[in-house]
Amino acid sequence: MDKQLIARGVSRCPALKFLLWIAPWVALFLFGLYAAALCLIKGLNQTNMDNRFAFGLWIFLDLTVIALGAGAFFTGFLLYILKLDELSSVINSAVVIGLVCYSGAIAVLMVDVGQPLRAWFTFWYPNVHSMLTEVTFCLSCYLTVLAIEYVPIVLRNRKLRQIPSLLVFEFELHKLIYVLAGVGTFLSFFHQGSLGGLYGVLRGRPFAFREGLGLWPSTFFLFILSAAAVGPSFILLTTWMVQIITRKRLVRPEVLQLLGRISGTLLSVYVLAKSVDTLVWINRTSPETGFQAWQYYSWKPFGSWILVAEIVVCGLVPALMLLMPKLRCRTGWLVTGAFLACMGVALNRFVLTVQTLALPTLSFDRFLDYTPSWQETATFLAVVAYGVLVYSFSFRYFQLFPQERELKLETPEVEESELVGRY
Amino acid sequence: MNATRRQVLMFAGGSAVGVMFTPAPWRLITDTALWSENWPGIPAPPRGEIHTRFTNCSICTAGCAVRARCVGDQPVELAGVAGHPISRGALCPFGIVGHHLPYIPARLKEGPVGQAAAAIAGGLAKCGPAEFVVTLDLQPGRTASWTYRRAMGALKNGRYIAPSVDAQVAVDLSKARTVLSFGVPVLDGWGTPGIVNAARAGFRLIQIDAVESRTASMADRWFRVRPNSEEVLAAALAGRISPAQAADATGLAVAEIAALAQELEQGGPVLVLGSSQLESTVGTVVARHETPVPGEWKKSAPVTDLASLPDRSVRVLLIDESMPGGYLQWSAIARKLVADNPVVVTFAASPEGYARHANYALPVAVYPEVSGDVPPAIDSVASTFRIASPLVSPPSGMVNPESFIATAAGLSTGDTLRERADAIHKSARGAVFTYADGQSQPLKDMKPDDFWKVLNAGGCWIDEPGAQTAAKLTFGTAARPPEEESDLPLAIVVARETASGIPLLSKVYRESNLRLAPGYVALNPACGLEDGSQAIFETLLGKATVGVTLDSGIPPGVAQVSATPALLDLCAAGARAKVVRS
Amino acid sequence: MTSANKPIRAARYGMTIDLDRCNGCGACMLACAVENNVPPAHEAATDRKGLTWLRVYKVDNGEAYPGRRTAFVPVMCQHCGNETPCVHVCPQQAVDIDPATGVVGEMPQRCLGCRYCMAACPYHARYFNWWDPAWPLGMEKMLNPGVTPRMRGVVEKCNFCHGRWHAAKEAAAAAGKPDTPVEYTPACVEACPTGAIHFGDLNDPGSTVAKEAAEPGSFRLLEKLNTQPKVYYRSQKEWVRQVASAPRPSAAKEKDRG
Amino acid sequence: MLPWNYGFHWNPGHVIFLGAFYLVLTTLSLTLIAAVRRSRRAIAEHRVQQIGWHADFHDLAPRDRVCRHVLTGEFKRRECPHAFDCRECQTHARLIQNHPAHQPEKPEEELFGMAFPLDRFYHRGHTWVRPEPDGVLTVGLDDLGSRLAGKPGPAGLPLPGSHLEVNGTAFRVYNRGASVRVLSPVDGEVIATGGPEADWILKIRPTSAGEPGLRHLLRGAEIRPWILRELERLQLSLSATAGVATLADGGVLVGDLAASCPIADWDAVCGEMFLEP
Repeated sequence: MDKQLIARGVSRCPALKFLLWIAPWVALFLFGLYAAALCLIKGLNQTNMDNRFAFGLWIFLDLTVIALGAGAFFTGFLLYILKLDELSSVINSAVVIGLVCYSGAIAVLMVDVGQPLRAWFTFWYPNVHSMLTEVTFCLSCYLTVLAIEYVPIVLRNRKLRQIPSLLVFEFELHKLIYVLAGVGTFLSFFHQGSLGGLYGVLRGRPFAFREGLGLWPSTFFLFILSAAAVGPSFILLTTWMVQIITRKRLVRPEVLQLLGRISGTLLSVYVLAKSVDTLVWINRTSPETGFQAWQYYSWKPFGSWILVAEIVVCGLVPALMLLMPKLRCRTGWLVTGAFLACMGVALNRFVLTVQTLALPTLSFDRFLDYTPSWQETATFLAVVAYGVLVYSFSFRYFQLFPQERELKLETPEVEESELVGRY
Repeated sequence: MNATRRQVLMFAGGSAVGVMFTPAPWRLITDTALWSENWPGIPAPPRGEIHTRFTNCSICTAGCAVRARCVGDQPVELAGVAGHPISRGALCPFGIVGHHLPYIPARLKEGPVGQAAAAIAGGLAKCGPAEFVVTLDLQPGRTASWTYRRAMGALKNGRYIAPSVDAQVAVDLSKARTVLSFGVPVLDGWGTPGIVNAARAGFRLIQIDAVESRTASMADRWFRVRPNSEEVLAAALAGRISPAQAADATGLAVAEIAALAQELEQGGPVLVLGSSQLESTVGTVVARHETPVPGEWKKSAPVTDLASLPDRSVRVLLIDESMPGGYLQWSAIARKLVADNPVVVTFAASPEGYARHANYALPVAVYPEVSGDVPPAIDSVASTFRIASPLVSPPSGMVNPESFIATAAGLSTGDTLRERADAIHKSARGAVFTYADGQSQPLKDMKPDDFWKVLNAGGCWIDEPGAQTAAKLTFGTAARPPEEESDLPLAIVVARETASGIPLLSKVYRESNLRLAPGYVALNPACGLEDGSQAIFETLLGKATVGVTLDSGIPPGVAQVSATPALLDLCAAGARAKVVRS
Repeated sequence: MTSANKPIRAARYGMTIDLDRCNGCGACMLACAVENNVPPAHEAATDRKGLTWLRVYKVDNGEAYPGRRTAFVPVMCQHCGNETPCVHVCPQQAVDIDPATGVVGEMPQRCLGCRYCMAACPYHARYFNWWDPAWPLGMEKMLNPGVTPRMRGVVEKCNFCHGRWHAAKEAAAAAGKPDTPVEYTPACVEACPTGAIHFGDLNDPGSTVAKEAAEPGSFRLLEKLNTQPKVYYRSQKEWVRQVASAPRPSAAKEKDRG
Repeated sequence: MLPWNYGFHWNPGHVIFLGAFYLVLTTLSLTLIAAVRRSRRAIAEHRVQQIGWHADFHDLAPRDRVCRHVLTGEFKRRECPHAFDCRECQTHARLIQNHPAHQPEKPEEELFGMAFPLDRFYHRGHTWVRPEPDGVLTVGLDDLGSRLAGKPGPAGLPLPGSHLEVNGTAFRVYNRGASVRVLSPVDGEVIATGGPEADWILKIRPTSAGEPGLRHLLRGAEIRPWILRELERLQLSLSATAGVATLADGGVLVGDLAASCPIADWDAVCGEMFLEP
C-alpha cells in the first residue's frame, strides 16, 4: 500500500509485516514515555538516584550513546573533508544513527534535570568554565546540524522528490553539505571532548580527576579519540545487523572492512594514549590527591579486572582484530572486533560515571550501590525503541544505502523468496 | 502623509529588528524567567515585625531558658539565653525545635471530655472503702502537681503517684572530681545541658554502659559490661561481692574491676549515678530547699509510688502525661486497677502513650502553648521557679488537666501559679534572673507584681543552694539480673536519647543516622537483618513491629530499644527479647 | 560571579569545630534546618535522599571494643577557597563565591537541577530537593522570614546562614559602616550546647577562628585535594585527625562493620 | 550570553566561547538561507527539469553512467561528466573531429528481432529522433523502448505548443505497475502528437536547427554496442527481480516483454531502462 513511498528498484517487506515489526517497539516507546512523564511530573524522586549518586543510568546512557553516535560526524569528516568516497555508501545511515543518538541523549538529559523549564538558563547565564556548558552548547548546535543533514535524506524519498520545490531544495542543500560536515566536525570534536572533561575536571573525585593538557583534562582528548574510534565500529555493527535482519546486501564488504580498518587504527592509538594516561594517573595524579589508586579497586565488585577489561579485552584485542587484514576480511572477526570496541567505550563511560560516584571520598563514607528504578530503565529503553523506530522508518522509506540497488542487480543468484526481508 | 500597507509593515519589521539591538528584550526575558523560578505550593514564610520573647522550655526538667525570635506573635526560632546562671545559654536539640511540638502529626486533637467527667464522677461514687482514686503525675514537683496532691487529699481515698518520689535531692557536679555513671546518659539529655557542659571539664567521667551510647563515646573511660549487669559491678565496687563474681556477670576482667575500684579510691570525691548499690561521696549530693508553697497547700496527699498500692485497688486513675517525664510500664499499672471496669483517664498530647490503654484520652495543650512551671532538674543544686509562658495559643478543645482534676475532686482553685509566686516572694529568699536584661537581683528587692511580671516575661527565681546531705539518690527500681530465657537471645538496652516525633527531628534519625528513630531497634550488623527493614520485636510481655537499625557500636546479643511507650511497655527491667523478620 | 558592592577589606568567613567537644547531640543540624527553612523529611526519604545542610557523621576508629572509639564530625559545605569544585562546574552560574565574604553561595532560583555540582563536591555537602517541600499543616507559620524555601528539583547547601549575614550587613549599613566585614553567628554555632563550633573572619588575625585554625591540632577534610576549605576541625586525638584523610580500603571497613 | 544581559561581563572566556557559538549559528543559518535562495532562483529559471534529471543521473549506478565512447571502445572506463548531454562536452567534440562517424552501409541494425533504423538518432532514454526535410524532428520510442512500454504505449503526451528540453520529461509510460517518465531527446516546441496507431509520438520544432542540437544523440555504429549493453542491463534487472529471464523467444524478443514475464517488478525494470532510478 505504501509502495509509492518506497524507492524504485529496492524491495521492502509488505506493510503488514513492517507494522508487526514496529508494533513492539512502539509499545516499548510509549511505556518509556509514560515513565519519563512520571519523572517530569512527580519529580526525580521517581528514580533511585540520590544525593550521593547524583547521576545514574541516564548519564551513562548519554555518554555512551553520544560516543557511539560519533560515527555520524567522523564519517562525514572522512567523506566530505578527507574525500574518502567509499564511505558515501554508509553516510546516510551514519547520519540517521547520529540523529537518533543525539536526539535521544538530549531527550533523556531533559528528563534528568530537576527543572527542565530552566534548561535555557544555560544559554542565558552560561558559565564558560563549565564543561557542561560546552556540552550543552555543542550538543544543541550539533543536533541542529544533524537535523539539517537529515533533510536531504528525507527529501530524496520517491514521493517527495516529485514535488519540484523540494527536489530543487534538496539538490541545492546537498551541494552545501560540505559546510555542514565541517561545522559538525568542529562541534563534535568539542562536545565529545567536553563530555570527557565533564568528569576529568572533578578534582573532588580523585578517581575521575585527570591532569590538564592545556585547557582541558586528558579525558577530553581520550574521549575524542575513543569516540572517533568506535563511531565507525558502531556503523559497521549496525549496517551488519540491518543486513542480517533484512537479509539483504546493502554495502560492499570492502566498505565494512574500511570502516573496520579506520576503527582499528584509531582504537590502537586510543589504547596507547589511555594506557599512558592510566599510568600517569596511578603513579602521580591520584597519589598527589592523597588517594592510592589501588584503593579504588579494593571496593568490590569494582576490582582491577575492570581496568583490564576496559584497556585490554575491549581495547587492545579489538584493535588488533580490526587491524589484521587476515581477520578483518572475515565477517565474524570484523563484527566481533567492532562489537568489542563498542563495549570497551561503553565500559569506559560506565567506569567514569557510575564507579566514580560509587567510590567514597571521605574516610567515613560508605561505598554505595545503586540500581535504577523501573522508571529510569523504562526511559532508557524508550530511547532504544525510539532509535529502532526512526531507523526502521528511515530504512524503509529513504535510501540509507545507495549501493543497495546495484548490489541487488549484481546478485542474480539470490532467490526472490530470500529477498523479501523484514523491512 | 498616507503610508501604504507595505510601508507600515516595513516600519514595523524594521523597528522590531532595531529593538533586538537594545537591552530591553533581553532584560525582559531575564526578568520573566522568574516565573520558572517560583513554583506554586511553596509556602511563603509569613512577614511581620520581628521581636524577641522569652520563656522556659518545659520539655524536660532542665527547663532551659529560651529566647524566641518571633514574627508577629509566631516564634520562628528558639535559642538559649546566654548568661543564664543555670542553663548557661545551652539548648538541647529537642529544645531547639520545641516550638514545633504542637505540630506533631499524630497529635491528639479532641477527646470525650463530657463522658470522661461523667465516668470519673461515676467512678468516685462507686469507689469502695478499699479502692482508690489515683492521680499519676509523670512530672512531679510542678505547681500542677501540688494541685493534684491537694485534689487527692480532698478525696477520702485519693492517692498521688509519681515515678520518682524524692524530688528534693540533687547532685552537685561541680563538687565531683569523678562521675561514675551506670548507664546514665550524663552528656546526652540527662540533667541540664548547661550545668553538665560547664562542669564537664572539672570531673572525670567513667561510663558503665552495655552499648557505646553517645555518653560512653564521649566519656573519659568506658566499660562495656553485659546488659543489666551494672548493679553487679556496683555491688562489687561497693565490696558486697567479690570482683571475681562481678567479672563473670559483667564480662569485665577482674583486674579491670580492681583498677576501677582503685581509681575511685583516689579519684574522689566520686559522684555515682544510676546505681542504688554504690554511694556517692558525701558533698556531691545536696538537699534542695523546698520551693515555697502557700501554707494551705500543705494539707495534701503525700507523694507515693505505685508499688505502695495494693493490686486490684485503683477504681479511678487519672494520668497527667501532658509534660513528658518518667514512664511507668502499663503492665505494672494495670495490675493495680480494679477488675470490674475501672475508669482510666489520661491527659495526653499524643495517642501513643497511655492513651493506648485508657478509657478516655483527653487532649492537652503542650509547650509552648501552655503556661506552667518547670520543676528543678536533678543537677540543679538550688530550687528554682520558672514559668514556661506560652508563645502560641493552643488549638481549641484542649483540656487543662490541673483544673479538670481539681474540679473532678471538688477542689476550688484560683491562679495557682500566681499564688505560688506570691508564696515564694513572701519567703524573700534567693534571687531573680531576668532574661531580657540578663540581670540578677535579690528577690527581697522586688515587688510581688514585678516578680510575677518577670516570671511571665522570661525570668527565673533561684533559691540559695541547698545543703550537703547524706541522702541517697534513688534511681527507681534496681535493675534485676537478666532473665535466662533461652529462646529470647537478645538482652535489652533502652536508648534514653531517642528522638521524639517532632517533624524536623527526621534530620537526626531518618535523614542521618545520628539517633535511634522512634519505634526502632538497633542491632549488631551480624544479626542477619537488613538495615531499615521491618521486624517483629518480642519479649515475654508481648510483641511489636519495629524498624531495624544496624549499628556496629551495638555488641552482638544486645538490642538497643528506642524509648517509645509502646516499646517500653514490653521492656521490663532485665527483660530479654528476640527480633525476627516480619 | 561578582558581588554587588566590593568591600574595602574582604572577609574570609570560616569555622573551627572542636571534635573533642562535639557529643553528636544534633542540635546544630536542627538549628540549621529551622534557620534555613529546610523541610522535614518526606516519608520516603532516607539518609541518602534527605536534606541536611549540616550533617553530623558518626565516625569510629575502625577497631572493636575495647579499642573502639567513636567521634562525631559535623560536615557542612566546606566553602572551598581554591578552584572551588562546585563553582567551576555549574553550567549557569547558579553557584558563586562572594569575594566580599569568601562564602560559596547557591542560587536555587537559578539552579537547573543538573546535580553536576553534587558529583563535583568531595564532601557530599550539597543536597537535592527530591520532593516538593512540605510542612505539617499550620507549621509553615513558623518558617523563618529571612530565607525563602526552595522548590523541588534544585540543589541547596549550607551558605553560612546567608540570611543572618544579610541582616547583620543591613544593621551595619544602618550604623553607617557598610563596607567593613560584619560579625554574625550562624545558627549552628549559636545552637551548639557544648560551644564546639566557632565562627569568624579568618582574615582577621585577632579572631578566635584565625587563632584556632593556626593551632597544631587543627586540620581540614581531604586537605590534599587542595580545595582550601574554610572549615577547620580540631582534635587532640590522632585517630580523629586521621578521618580527614582518604577512605580506608574496604577490607578495613568490612572488619569494623562486623 | 549577550552583552545586555545581567551578569554578563567581557572576559576572554565569554568572548571566545560565545564568539564560536555565534559563528556556528551564523554559518548554519547562512547555509540554509543560501540553499533556499539558490533553489528559488533555480525554480525561477525553470531549471527544475534539468535538476531533476541531474538528481536522477546522480542516483544511477556508476556503470550506467558510462560515456558513449566507452560503448564504442574508445575508452576503457569513463563516467559521463555531463549527464549524457554531449553538446557541451569537449572530449566528445574532439573525438568526433578526429574520426567522424562513418555512415554505415546497411540501412538498419537488426538485433533479436528488434529493428533499429540507422536513418535516425537515438537517445539513451530509448527514444529516437528523425530529422524531417522540413526541419521538424519526429520523436518516437525505439523498438526496445516500445516493447518495455507494452500495449498501452505512451501516455501523458505534452500538448502541442508546449516546450520540451533535452533530458526533461517528454511523456510517461504506464505498464503493469510501472510508471516512468521518458526523457525528451531534444529541445523544442511540440507541434503534433501521434497516437498509438502512428509509429511516431511527437513532432517537434527544434530550438536550434541543425546537427549541433543533436550532437548528444547516439547514431550509426554506436547503436549496436549500446543496445547490446542495454539488453544486458535488462537481463540483469529482470533476473534480479524475477529470477528467471525469458527474453529471447527463439532468438526473437517477444512483443510485450511485460506480458512475457509478469512476475518481474516492471516498475524497477522500466526505471532501470528509462534511466529513472
